[in-house]
Amino acid sequence: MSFTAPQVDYAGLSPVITLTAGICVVLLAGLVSERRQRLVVSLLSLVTLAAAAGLCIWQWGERKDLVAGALRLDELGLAAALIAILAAAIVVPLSWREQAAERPGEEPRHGEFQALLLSSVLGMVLLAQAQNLVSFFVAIELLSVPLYVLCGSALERRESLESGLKYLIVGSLGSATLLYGLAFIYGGSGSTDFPGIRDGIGAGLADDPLVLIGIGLAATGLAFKISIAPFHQWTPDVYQGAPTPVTAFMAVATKVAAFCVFVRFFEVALGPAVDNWQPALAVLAAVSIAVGNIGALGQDSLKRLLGYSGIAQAGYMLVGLVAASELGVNALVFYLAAYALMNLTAFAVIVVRERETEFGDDIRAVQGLGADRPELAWPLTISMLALAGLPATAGFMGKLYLIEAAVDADYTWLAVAIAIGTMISLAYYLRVVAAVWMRAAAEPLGPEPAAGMPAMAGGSPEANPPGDPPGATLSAPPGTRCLAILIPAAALAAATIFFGVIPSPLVDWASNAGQALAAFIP
Amino acid sequence: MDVTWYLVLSALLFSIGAGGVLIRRSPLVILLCLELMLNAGNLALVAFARDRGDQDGQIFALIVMVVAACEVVVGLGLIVAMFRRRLPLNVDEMRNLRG
Amino acid sequence: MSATTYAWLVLGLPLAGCLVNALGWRSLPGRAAGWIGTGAIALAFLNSIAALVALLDKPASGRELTSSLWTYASAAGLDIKLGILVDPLSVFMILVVTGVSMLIHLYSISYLESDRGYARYFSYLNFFVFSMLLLVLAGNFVLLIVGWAFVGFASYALISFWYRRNTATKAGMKAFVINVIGDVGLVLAAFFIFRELGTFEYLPMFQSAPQQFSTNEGVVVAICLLILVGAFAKSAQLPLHTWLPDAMEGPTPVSALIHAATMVTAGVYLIARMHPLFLQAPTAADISAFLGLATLIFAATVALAVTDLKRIIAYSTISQIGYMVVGVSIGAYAAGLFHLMSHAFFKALLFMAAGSVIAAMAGTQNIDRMSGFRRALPFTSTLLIVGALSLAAFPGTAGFFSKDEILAFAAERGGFYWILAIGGYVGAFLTAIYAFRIVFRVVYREPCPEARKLEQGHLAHAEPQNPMTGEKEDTDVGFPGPEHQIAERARPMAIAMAVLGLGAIFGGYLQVPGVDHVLDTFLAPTFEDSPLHSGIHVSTGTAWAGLAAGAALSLLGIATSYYLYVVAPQTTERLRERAHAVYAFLIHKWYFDEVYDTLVYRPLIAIGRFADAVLERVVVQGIVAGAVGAVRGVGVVVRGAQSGFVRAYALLVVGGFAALGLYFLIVSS
Amino acid sequence: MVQVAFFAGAIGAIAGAVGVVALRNPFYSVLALVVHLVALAGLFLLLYAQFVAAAQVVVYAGAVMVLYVFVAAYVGAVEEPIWEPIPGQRLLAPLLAAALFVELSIAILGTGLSALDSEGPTVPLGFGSPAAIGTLLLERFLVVFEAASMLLLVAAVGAVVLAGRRVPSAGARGEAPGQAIGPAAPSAPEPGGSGVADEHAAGGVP
Amino acid sequence: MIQVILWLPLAAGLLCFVVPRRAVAISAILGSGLVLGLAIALVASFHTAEAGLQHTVSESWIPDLGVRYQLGVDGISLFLILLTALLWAGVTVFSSFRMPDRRRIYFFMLGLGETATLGAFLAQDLLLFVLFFDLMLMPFWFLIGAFGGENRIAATTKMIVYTLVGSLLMLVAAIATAILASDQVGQLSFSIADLRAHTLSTGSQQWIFLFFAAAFLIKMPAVVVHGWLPDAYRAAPLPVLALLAGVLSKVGAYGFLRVALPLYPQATVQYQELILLIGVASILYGSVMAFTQTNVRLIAGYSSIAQLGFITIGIFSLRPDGADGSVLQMVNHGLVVAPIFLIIALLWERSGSEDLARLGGLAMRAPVLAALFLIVTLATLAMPGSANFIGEFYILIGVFQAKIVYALVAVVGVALAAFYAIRLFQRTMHGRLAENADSREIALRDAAVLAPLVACIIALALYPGLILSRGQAAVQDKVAAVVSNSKPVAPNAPSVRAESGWTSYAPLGASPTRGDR
Repeated sequence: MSFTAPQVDYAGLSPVITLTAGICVVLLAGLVSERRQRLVVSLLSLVTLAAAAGLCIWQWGERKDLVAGALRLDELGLAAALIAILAAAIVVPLSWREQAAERPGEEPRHGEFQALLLSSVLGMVLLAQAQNLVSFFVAIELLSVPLYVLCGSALERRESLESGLKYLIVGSLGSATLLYGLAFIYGGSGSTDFPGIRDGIGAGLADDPLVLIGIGLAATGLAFKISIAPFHQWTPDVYQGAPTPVTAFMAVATKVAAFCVFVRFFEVALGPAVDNWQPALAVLAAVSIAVGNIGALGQDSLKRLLGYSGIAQAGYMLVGLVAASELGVNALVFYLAAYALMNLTAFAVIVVRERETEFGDDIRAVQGLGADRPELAWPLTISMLALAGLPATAGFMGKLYLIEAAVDADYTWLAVAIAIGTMISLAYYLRVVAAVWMRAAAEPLGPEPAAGMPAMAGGSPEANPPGDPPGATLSAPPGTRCLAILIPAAALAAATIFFGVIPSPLVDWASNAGQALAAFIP
Repeated sequence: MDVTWYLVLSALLFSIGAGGVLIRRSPLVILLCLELMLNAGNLALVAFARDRGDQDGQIFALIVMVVAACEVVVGLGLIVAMFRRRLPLNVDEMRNLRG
Repeated sequence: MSATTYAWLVLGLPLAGCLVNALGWRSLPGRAAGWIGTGAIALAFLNSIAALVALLDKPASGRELTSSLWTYASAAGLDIKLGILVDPLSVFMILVVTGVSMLIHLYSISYLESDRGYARYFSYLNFFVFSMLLLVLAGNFVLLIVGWAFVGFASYALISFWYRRNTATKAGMKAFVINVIGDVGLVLAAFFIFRELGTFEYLPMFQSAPQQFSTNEGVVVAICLLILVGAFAKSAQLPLHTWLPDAMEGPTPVSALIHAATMVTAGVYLIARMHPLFLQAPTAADISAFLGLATLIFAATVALAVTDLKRIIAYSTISQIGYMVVGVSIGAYAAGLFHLMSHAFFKALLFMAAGSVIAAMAGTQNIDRMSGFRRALPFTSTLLIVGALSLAAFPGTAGFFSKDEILAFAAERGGFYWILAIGGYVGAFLTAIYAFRIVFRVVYREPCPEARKLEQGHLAHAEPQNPMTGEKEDTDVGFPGPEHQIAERARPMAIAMAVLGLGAIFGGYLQVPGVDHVLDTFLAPTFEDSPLHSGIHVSTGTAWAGLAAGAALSLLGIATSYYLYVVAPQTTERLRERAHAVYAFLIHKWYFDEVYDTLVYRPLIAIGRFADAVLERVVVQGIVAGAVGAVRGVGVVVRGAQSGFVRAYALLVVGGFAALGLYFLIVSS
Repeated sequence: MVQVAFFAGAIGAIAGAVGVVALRNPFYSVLALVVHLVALAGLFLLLYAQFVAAAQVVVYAGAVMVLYVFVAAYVGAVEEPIWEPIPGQRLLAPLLAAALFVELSIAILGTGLSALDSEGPTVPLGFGSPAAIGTLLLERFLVVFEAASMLLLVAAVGAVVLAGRRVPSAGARGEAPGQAIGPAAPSAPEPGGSGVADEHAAGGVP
Repeated sequence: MIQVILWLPLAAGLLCFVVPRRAVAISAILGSGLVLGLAIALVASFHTAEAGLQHTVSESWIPDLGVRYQLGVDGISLFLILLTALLWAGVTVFSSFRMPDRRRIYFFMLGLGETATLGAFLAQDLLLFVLFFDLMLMPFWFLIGAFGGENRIAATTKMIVYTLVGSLLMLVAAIATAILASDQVGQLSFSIADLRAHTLSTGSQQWIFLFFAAAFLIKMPAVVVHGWLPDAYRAAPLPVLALLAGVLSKVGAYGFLRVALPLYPQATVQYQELILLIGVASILYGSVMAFTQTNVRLIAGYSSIAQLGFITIGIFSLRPDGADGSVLQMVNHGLVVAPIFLIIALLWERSGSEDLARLGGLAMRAPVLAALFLIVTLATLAMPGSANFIGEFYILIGVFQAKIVYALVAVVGVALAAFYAIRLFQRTMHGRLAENADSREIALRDAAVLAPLVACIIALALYPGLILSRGQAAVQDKVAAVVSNSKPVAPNAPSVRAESGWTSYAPLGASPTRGDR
């Protein structure tokens, strides 16, 4: 059997290669360097991410198949990759004093932590570009497996382990379902390549039960990844339990990559069956909007609140997919970018407050922030208002875009659902803003934290040797040490406003992504 | 044997696996049930590959094995970590996060 | 200068006085505010005379002049100008208004001397005169409504002038609200007029009315009835009269000016002004006339029973306006206006005299407590008697001629209008009785302690108190003034009363049947389009017959009164006991207030409470609560499902897929 | 012959699967899974997937299952309680599993793909052989192959992160108090041990 | 120029973060004062006779979505802009004497609110309008929530959620309008002028109109959907409330004129009676509630409901006179209701209460305050002679000629207004001095805010034609859009007219029999 080496386009693959190399280097650096590990490793990670991002931008505008059609290089994938890289880059500083990375009594694990983070990014980049069922599946696993680990990596906290295991179990269930669906689609269409599947289904199989059940299974698996109701239930629990930087990353990047492949898979490969899956997804979107928004009401844990909010936001974004039009894809990509900006900002603030107060991610942690820490209060406010979709923020523009796509696709009722969902969502987003600006700072819990209180209140292990009461570090001077978080948070918030007022650059960017699929979408 | 037989068998295995996930409480056994589901997928893939005379499905199945192994490793790692923390190895008792 | 220029000046001077007093309230010394106010009105009066002279210079056919300052509002087909109409009717009215007002201002200079709200008082009073003049001079319906509302407001402001008195503020509110009801009537009338005639200007309106409307057409009757709502509200005619007796809470000169002499006669003016419309709607005119008749008898009966001096006069006013309404409604325009004038004289006089008496009583208004001021207040007593004589239509007084002219016209018109004449005479009889009830109670009999003291030169003094409730006044703000002024001691009061007394006696000679008809002639250009005015002439014989009957009834009434209150004062007691029901009926003013309270006020409040308790809480907030509850309910389900059991989550995933798969299977078939 | 082999394999697979789900002791469940996997490998052979079958036996039943056995032995055989805390789960779970099976079967049986009702096309020699698979992996599925290797690396790192413990080198924080008192033998955790000590518990990589 | 007017307040608000603490108020006052000056200049340079837009700005903004940055002024928005600038300047000055704790953010939010409100009045692109309409809520939510009274957070959240119910539906409706219109034109555009050229089919107009109507009615608020009002009014700081009632409520009514009438003419005609019914219900309900309340804020609040009911029915008389009156009345109501709330603030400072039962007698040593209050009260109850009267007069005459029944019922509201307004004045200023109350004359600085407002009321009373004459061309244009569009396009237009016949009289001269006489 003769072996012919496949044509490898190294330029097109360069982001992937960079990330892979970066992972190895970071891992090694983590092993080698002991002192100043945090600095070295973070620097390497950031360089890797920056290089990958730069290469993505360099490749912007290219549209071609890579390595025998396993991957597709186009703006949609690159856009998702860029967002994922951005999220990772923000999360790196967020993780600096995370217990998952710095365990008391042990050597720091920044190397492993960030290597896992980077491998998840690698998975996302691959996923966003995947154009083959096999690469699709392996990429989604490459994305998920590091996240399972990261979620459970704060071993001291029972919640972290719980969230890791829950994520693993439900996630594997989702993977298995997805796999089974992919198998059926492969069986039905006889191909593993997306264009091949498109041709196979296009040849009169759009109504075949085998293919359709496959679609249903695949949709279930993907919906699980982007936390669409009723496959959403892991989301709040895992978001709350996981270390906050991981949550931030998971909330943003996973969704981006999964949505990207969702779009590519459903609109390219399953395009011919659009009339069949469209209504089902529309209903899922509506259910998600309702469940997410209603579930978020009255949540005291900010991470949990954002988890539910993420479910609702996923519902909104699914509308862009349901529209099954270029406009819809544009809207979706735009919203993904906006969503990344808004959520990362919020999580950055939560991380800072987690370190500063003993309330963890409870809403009390941000009470009175407006008076005490305006530099934190403003980003959080902007992000909440943007998530709520108030005008002059990127969130509003995103919703506008989505509603336009929905109406254009004759899914006006879905547009109304978005509107109603937004209304409900105001109640909890504004509750956070109200806590920030309109309430006085919460009273500290007292010198001894209540028994059973998760030990996540303290600062870094250096400042907080075991045995000291956690309260001792509460008064650690805020500011300088959080600068690495504050500056990105401020920048993200500014971007949120900027793209709310002058959305055109982002709109153009998103519409490039939409045009990449133009050939496949009506 | 018709390929359909294999497929129905795979569906049955898949359902058994899914049912196992739903009723078993030991995380270890749940992982086993997930293996069952993945293997059911593998059977379907290989059967379809046979049906199509196309080896992509077999490649897919191989990759799935890798994936399954990875999930198992991570899952077992979590189980060990929980065991060390003396957390009960019963998913029903992991209920700190809810609401 | 033309008549219109004078008219503008007539309008402008009181306004200027009002503004000067309002803005300079802090810096005006002593009585300056009073003199400024009075001076402004005096100048206005002079200008009115000048306007009269200027108008008389013109030929009879050219005595309707219009003038406008600027376009008030003009858009979308409506064109409302700030314009006035100067014609004999309006000139007559401005003469009466400015003349009487001038005297009452003069009276007030002294009467309110010690009041802390002195400048405010004159500011209000000038504003009232301005409003009243605006009302009568207005050249279109909208401006009329503006003037109409302004006088209503001025009336409100002056009734609740002593705003520390709860009774006063309540009375003010009542007056205001009823007046606004009247305004609403006029506004609606204006809408109909605009829709039918396309204009608000008087002259085009009156010219096109006969062409546009057929007699008794529904629309025109509706217009006239709506106008009557306005007129009756302002003129305190049945059934909108209840505010006037309460309005006596205001200072006495205010009662004299607004609630006797001028404002309340605005309704009469309005009916006269709108006569071209009423001519097209005889039904409405008849309704008006009979309501007037009902009012005049009703009010006269109540005046027999009430004991508050000012309220007796107030009911008398209601009753007398009834005569005027009857007059202008049946076509006796000149007669009605004639009575308006003479009534202004004698009623203002009566109030002034009453004010003097009340001052002597240190604020007490109950006539049961007064007696024998004959010697203590000789001047006041004399003029009180003069006023009462004129009110009772004693032969030769102004009231004698003017009242009988109306009744004679009614008799002449014949048909069922005879009823009006007979009713009017019955009323005249009652009028004579209650008029002299005042006289005999206040002037004759043994002097009361206050009178006796006064004879010795000591003016009674008491802490100011609310005459209605007996509540002590909040003297912190000083009003009503702690010192009292009586005509005997205050020259301005005396002069004003004297002039009015002359008018009350001799005013009647303007118009004596068979002798002269000055008013008739003067007003003719305004009313010449009315067939009633030109068609019905009361013959001198009929007129004198009527006068004779009136004189007889008047004398009989005075005699009866003399018997009841002087000869056998205990008769009234006995009557009161024997006919208790009748007495109660009268003393409760025929239960009008109670009926309104039950029929209008309480239901409204109840509706409000109901709205607050049921609609607001249940429906409006219910919508909110319902939505929130629904969301919460779903929230309970959603969060309940989030049980923390990972297997339950898996179950939902599988279940979700099962549902999805079912859908896809269904689609596939 | 083929039928017999199929049914034998199928029965083995089903029995293994049922065993996994039904056996109360996790250790037995693991063994049942091994049976299942071997049976499946047989079925793969019937489907001309030699390499896959081999991998199944060697990698899966061999390596992965050993891991399972180790862990099962490590954590001990804890029997699950019978009491079902989630209302409805006991009823719904089998019901939904059955529904799943029915739906999938309908899809499989109802499909319009006529090829499924045959044994499949005649395949060329070498179909599913290591050579063929290897060629494919390095040609069409090169990226997948590389990604899978990354995945394995990640899993290894993850396992270390979760289950491993690295002692800091001397000087860094060597004298951290928790480390010294941590129990050395985690395989026999003392019941009721304090949580604080537990956090620093040492243990080897399974 | 309108660009500057629009963005200056926001810039001044941002400046508040930069300048030293002491200069915060000054910068805010300067900003709002400048805007006021520019607004006056805008009025001065307005060409009265033109129906179209003036001072237009049209820039590409989000071309992919068909959204343009289009601004313009016409006779309808002209005086609303002036009103906004005036009230904002007044409130800024008024607030600067009562400096709140966090002044920077307070004045920033005020500035943001002004920009948003002006934006809503200036926007000529449907989406831009919606954007500003929604944006307006944010600063007010904030101002109430951060600076308000008891129970403020719940109240303000209720307000914003409730109001956004309508606004978001409106967003959907606006987008639907553009998308459906683009099916006809082939090009997506949100420009109101473009959309007007291609009206939608009757069916789509109906639901879109209802969505818009919901937004506008909630914003005003009209009865049944005013549930947010009592709580929000109770909790809001009074200067903010002055703006809320004075300006924000007008945006709803303005929206009807700007958007609903021109874009959805057939639906407007179809739902005319429905909206009239709501308007009349608002009038009656608002009035009745106003005279049963004892909280002075709520009296003013419910009276606003009633007044906005008048404005609504004026617009939906679908006649130029009624709509003209509404435009005038919008300004009038803003001018009177804002001083009322400022006066309530003064009353509160004097007596520490906002309950009628615990107020009274405050006129004693405060004649100037009493006089100002009296003038405002009289204007509120639309005393003939005030501009409010002319406004109501026009409104009612319009309704009267369109649907007489509604006018007759609405007139009841006029009488009720007299009752509650006078009651408010009397119970606070007259009567015995309440316990703990301190009758104090108005301070010069407060007078400096109130007196100009009252002067505006008086000036308008003398010459309401100022507004009427400038508004009428634009209003005529909007109403004509309904009248001309509703007839030929709507297949069922004749039947609509026939159905409504029982309430409407034929206009003068329409019936041939009249000429015969």
